[in-house]
Amino acid sequence: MYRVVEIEEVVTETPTIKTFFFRDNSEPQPGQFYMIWLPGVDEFPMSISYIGEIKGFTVKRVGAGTARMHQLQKGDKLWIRGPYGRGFRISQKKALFVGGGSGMATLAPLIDMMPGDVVIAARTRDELLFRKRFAGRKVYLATDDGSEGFKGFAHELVEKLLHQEDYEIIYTCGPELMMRKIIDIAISKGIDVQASLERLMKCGIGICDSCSINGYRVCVDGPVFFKDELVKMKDLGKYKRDKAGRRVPL
Amino acid sequence: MYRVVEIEEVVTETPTIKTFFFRDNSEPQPGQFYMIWLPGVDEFPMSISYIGEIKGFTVKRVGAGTARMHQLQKGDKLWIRGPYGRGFRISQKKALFVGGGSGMATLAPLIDMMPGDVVIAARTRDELLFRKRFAGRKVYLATDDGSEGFKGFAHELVEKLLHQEDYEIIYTCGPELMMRKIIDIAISKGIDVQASLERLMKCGIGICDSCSINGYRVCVDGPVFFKDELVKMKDLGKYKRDKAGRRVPL
Amino acid sequence: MLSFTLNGLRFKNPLILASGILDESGETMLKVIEHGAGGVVTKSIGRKPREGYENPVIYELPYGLLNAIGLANPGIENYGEEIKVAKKGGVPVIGSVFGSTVEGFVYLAKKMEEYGADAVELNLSCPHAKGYGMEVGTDIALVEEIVEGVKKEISIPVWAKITPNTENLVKIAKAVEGADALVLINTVKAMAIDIEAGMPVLSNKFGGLSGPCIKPIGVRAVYEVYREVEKPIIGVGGITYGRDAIEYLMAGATALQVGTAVYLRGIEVFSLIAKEMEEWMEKHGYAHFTELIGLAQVR
Amino acid sequence: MLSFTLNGLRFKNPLILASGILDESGETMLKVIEHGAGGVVTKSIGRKPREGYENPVIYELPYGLLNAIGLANPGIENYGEEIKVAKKGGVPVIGSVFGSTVEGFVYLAKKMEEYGADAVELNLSCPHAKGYGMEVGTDIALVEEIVEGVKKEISIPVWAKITPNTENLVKIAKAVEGADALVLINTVKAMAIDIEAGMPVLSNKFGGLSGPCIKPIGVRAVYEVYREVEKPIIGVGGITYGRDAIEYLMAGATALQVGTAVYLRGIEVFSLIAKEMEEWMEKHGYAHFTELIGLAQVR
Ligand SMILES: Cc1cc2nc3c(=O)[nH]c(=O)nc-3n(C[C@H](O)[C@H](O)[C@H](O)COP(=O)(O)OP(=O)(O)OC[C@H]3O[C@@H](n4cnc5c(N)ncnc54)[C@H](O)[C@@H]3O)c2cc1C
Ligand SMILES: Cc1cc2nc3c(=O)[nH]c(=O)nc-3n(C[C@H](O)[C@H](O)[C@H](O)COP(=O)(O)OP(=O)(O)OC[C@H]3O[C@@H](n4cnc5c(N)ncnc54)[C@H](O)[C@@H]3O)c2cc1C
Ligand SMILES: Cc1cc2nc3c(=O)[nH]c(=O)nc-3n(C[C@H](O)[C@H](O)[C@H](O)COP(=O)(O)O)c2cc1C
Ligand SMILES: Cc1cc2nc3c(=O)[nH]c(=O)nc-3n(C[C@H](O)[C@H](O)[C@H](O)COP(=O)(O)O)c2cc1C
Ligand code: FES
Ligand code: FES
Repeated sequence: MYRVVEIEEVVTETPTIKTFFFRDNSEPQPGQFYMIWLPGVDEFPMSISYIGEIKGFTVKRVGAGTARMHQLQKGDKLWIRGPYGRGFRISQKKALFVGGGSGMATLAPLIDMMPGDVVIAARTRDELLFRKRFAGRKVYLATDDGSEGFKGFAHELVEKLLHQEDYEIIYTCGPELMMRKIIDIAISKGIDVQASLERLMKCGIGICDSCSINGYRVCVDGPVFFKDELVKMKDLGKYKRDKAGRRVPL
Repeated sequence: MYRVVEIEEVVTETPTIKTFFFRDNSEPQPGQFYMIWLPGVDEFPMSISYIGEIKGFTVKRVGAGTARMHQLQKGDKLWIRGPYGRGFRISQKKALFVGGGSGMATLAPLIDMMPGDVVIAARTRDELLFRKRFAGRKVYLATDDGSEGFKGFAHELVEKLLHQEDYEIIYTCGPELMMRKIIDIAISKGIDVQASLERLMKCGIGICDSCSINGYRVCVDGPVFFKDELVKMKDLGKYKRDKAGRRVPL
Repeated sequence: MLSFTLNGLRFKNPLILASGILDESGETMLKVIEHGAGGVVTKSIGRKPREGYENPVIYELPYGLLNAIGLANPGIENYGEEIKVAKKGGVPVIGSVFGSTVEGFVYLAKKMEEYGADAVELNLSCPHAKGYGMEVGTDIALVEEIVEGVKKEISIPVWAKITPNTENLVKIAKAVEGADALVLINTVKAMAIDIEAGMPVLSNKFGGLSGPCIKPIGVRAVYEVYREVEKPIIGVGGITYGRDAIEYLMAGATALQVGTAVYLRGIEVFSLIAKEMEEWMEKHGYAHFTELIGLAQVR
Repeated sequence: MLSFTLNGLRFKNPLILASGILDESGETMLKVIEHGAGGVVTKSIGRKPREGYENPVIYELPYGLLNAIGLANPGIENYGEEIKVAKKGGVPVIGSVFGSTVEGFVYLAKKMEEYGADAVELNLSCPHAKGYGMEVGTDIALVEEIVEGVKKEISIPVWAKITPNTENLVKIAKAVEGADALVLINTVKAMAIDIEAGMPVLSNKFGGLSGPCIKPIGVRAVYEVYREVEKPIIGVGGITYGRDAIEYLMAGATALQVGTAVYLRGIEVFSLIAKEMEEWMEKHGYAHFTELIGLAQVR
């Protein structure tokens, strides 16, 4: 059954990303997600980006469903179910958070809860998400086009930072290729890593197999996976499954 | 769904009545009943006659189902559902309990819980149920054939007792004609009364209408009824419904 | 907000007592009416008195009930008094009847009319009685004849109650379109085994499933039939809360029947559901429940 | 206590993963096998890749699930690798296929055999796909031809999965008796409307009901068919706890499939149910689960 929540505020974060605030009694953990249904349009998974009394979804416009969502305004309704899945596991280790694009939405509530330095990466400066959200800590910016901060890919900046500081764990969410690189770096340097993955989701509750990657269901076993699991995911960064369940290159 | 309980002891109370002791987690009130299923045989309603940790059904052999039950022994099983219905309401008034035949089974746990004098009635002395159960209080016996105690019907003894003592409430269970007379006495003398009625029961949960008397369902509105309800039951002591739902004389 | 007219009959609300639940005796039907039912359907009545099946005839499940009462009923000749008493409640009293032939149904329907019933409901759908109910109700030619036969012989409205235990739901619905309203659904054929006893619980073995667990089946049936027939549909199956009632209305029901919810929420369930419907409609700006009928139909 | 042989295939327990649940990819099936499944049935595979219906394709109810995935599948030509991977689990892998003609089924079944599937399950029963599943599966002559056609062309066992959405269950069961085993039931045709949205929840509107709420329907189906056909029956529908498994066995099932319970109790449900069955059997003095088969049949 869906719960209907009312949008109380819409904040435009970047030219392609908006945050929708609402109230709901559920008590999500950082890294968990909800299924959002826009009746007559689509249903899709969305991480929780604010977990307090006032909650938020931070949504990047990528296709028909998210485009429709971007048209919604204060007072409009969302049909939601969740929270679903396994979120991040908080650790005492010295942490680096690495978010790419809308991946910052997933990481943000975790960053709110624990210390650590932050890398915010995006294609270009306008797309840097939540650059003002994390006060009182080191926030590194990276853009592919160099329009702000480090010029280059997130993993390149991460490699640099790992020379400067002894991070013991990396929390990451973003484009799969970025995460793949970061996981490889973590493996080679022997540091810990947790990554929140994205896959096509139909059911969201662990029965349809559409979100699976090498036998792991992103919707219930993840979306956050730990290092020992990530190392076993041969398809990560290489293959995904399409709507028909075909294994296709990323 | 049925719970299966094991018979821990069988006590022969009278030539036609046995008590079956068992353990069960339910917490019945005096006057409530259970549906007992003997697989392959029958299912029928039975009042709870002991309500402590060790519970009891006290069963008179009247037909095929109860006859089969009388063959059961220690270690045999009963399938039960319940407790069902509304039990007796305990009052501060000076009470007289009047049980006829197996009707004492229904009254007994109430008598265990509150003060008052007791009338135990039966056709003959051997059938006087629970005559030793109520220590330290006045217990009057009555038999139709005069083989012990008062010779005559229970209601005749009740009329006599009401001249001796100022009872303010009568609790009764027994043959319907006896209860009808006692209710009439209570009405004419202006004293309170609660009676536990018996009707053919199919569902036990208030939907099949087989147990109804003048719009009252014995299984959920009763089996215990209060004076204001009893006075409205025109059929009490006169008509019942048969298995087909026909209204037939008692 | 809830009163309406169906087949010329005036109902104070669309929540009608379903056949077989607390409707054997006139006085019990009166009680149900006192608790807010907009109308009552009697137990299904046949030609002769029937004791029905031996106990157990009912089984409580976590999400509904399983029953095989076995069409126990006092027989039509003994039923006039019950109708007379029920009619004192001032709401429509619908006489449900079951038979196995056109003549049988006609006889019973005429008697119901004679007794003063406001409408007749033809039980073409009981899942657990040999030679009656759904055995009759899946014979498409026969149901058509029964409905037409009864229609010709009585002047009060005729409702046809059909079964969901078929792949031919829409065909059957069309076959009975001569009725003044269609009632769906009856219970779903089912059974339960007690594993400790190692035997079926119901003495009849098979029974009918009702309550919340069949709501998705009933809503589907109403939705499917609504688009294919012109006649009003009375939705039944698992209606327990106001939101269930609204779901059936949106699927296409014009009126509703409530059975198992009497067990789940007590006899006051009629006024409870009515209140919940009104509250929901007020909150959502609907002036009358009829605005909701068929709202969820996607064309 | 739980291992057995069916159609010459060795199963370590009778708890087989039902078609459509976590069985699109070989690696996921392996995971299910690791968690104790005695065998796995693949998702129903068709001739061409199919994306299935748009989201929402699933709806959570208090007592089960409603789904209309829409037979999404990668297509038989892309499926060899998945079977190969699943087979590493060391338990029987049954390839489920759906089609609309005899030739279609035969083609798919042969491919499954070629890929190494241990048996083929014919989906004659999906309630929500136009031109497939129960639309085929209620055509008694056609299902008979399909089963016979497939039987002739392959040498691995053939299972026929039939629909409960019919009044002709026993007739259909007899028509497919040429199969090596019968699987029943598939989901029950149903729908849900979200009243706040005023529209059906599933994008396909209609879907199939599964889980605890359909158990009494499935048990009834197995019980009814057991007395009429000679072939082993594989019971499915709402099996969630050991006691449900035993109920199906007592009704007449020889083996079992588990679907929705994976959602209710997690992927470890197979070993949980197996353990519950063993505990119950020990307590009640049964040495092997096959002693329970058909125990509740009353003749
Ligand atoms: C657990 C989880 C959490 C998510 N959290 C967020 C979030 O916080 N913020 C956010 O902006 N987005 C998030 N997403 C992604 C979001 O679900 C998709 O962007 C959305 O489904 C796209 O829907 P659409 O109808 O707009 O696009 P579609 O029209 O459905 O698709 C547009 C394009 O995106 C692809 N696509 C769609 N869904 C997915 C997916 N799940 N994985 C990979 N590719 C996909 C399509 O193949 C297509 O190329 C999350 C996804 C998952 C699985
Ligand atoms: C709420 C309630 C509590 C009861 N508590 C007790 C109790 O504590 N001890 C006890 O011994 N008995 C009790 N009874 C009565 C008991 O249920 C019946 O004696 C029993 O059902 C008879 O079953 P049978 O199969 O032996 O008889 P059957 O073969 O079914 O019937 C034998 C005769 O008894 C009649 N009969 C059966 N059931 C009823 C009934 N419910 N009302 C009236 N007549 C009936 C039949 O019509 C027939 O004449 C209670 C009944 C009710 C309704
Ligand atoms: C105990 C019981 C007895 C029933 N008897 C009848 C009957 O006599 N005639 C009939 O048409 N339907 C009968 N039904 C079916 C109901 O009228 C109704 O169609 C079904 O229970 C679904 O509605 P519900 O879920 O609200 O109970 C009976 C149902 C129950 C539970
Ligand atoms: C999400 C989902 C997808 C299903 N897909 C298929 C399928 O592709 N082929 C099939 O024969 N049955 C399919 N089924 C039906 C199941 O195999 C099973 O028959 C039904 O769900 C009843 O069992 P359960 O209550 O244990 O789930 C599906 C069921 C669900 C819930
Ligand atoms: S989305 Fe269905 S299993 Fe994950
Ligand atoms: S026994 Fe069915 S209503 Fe009382």
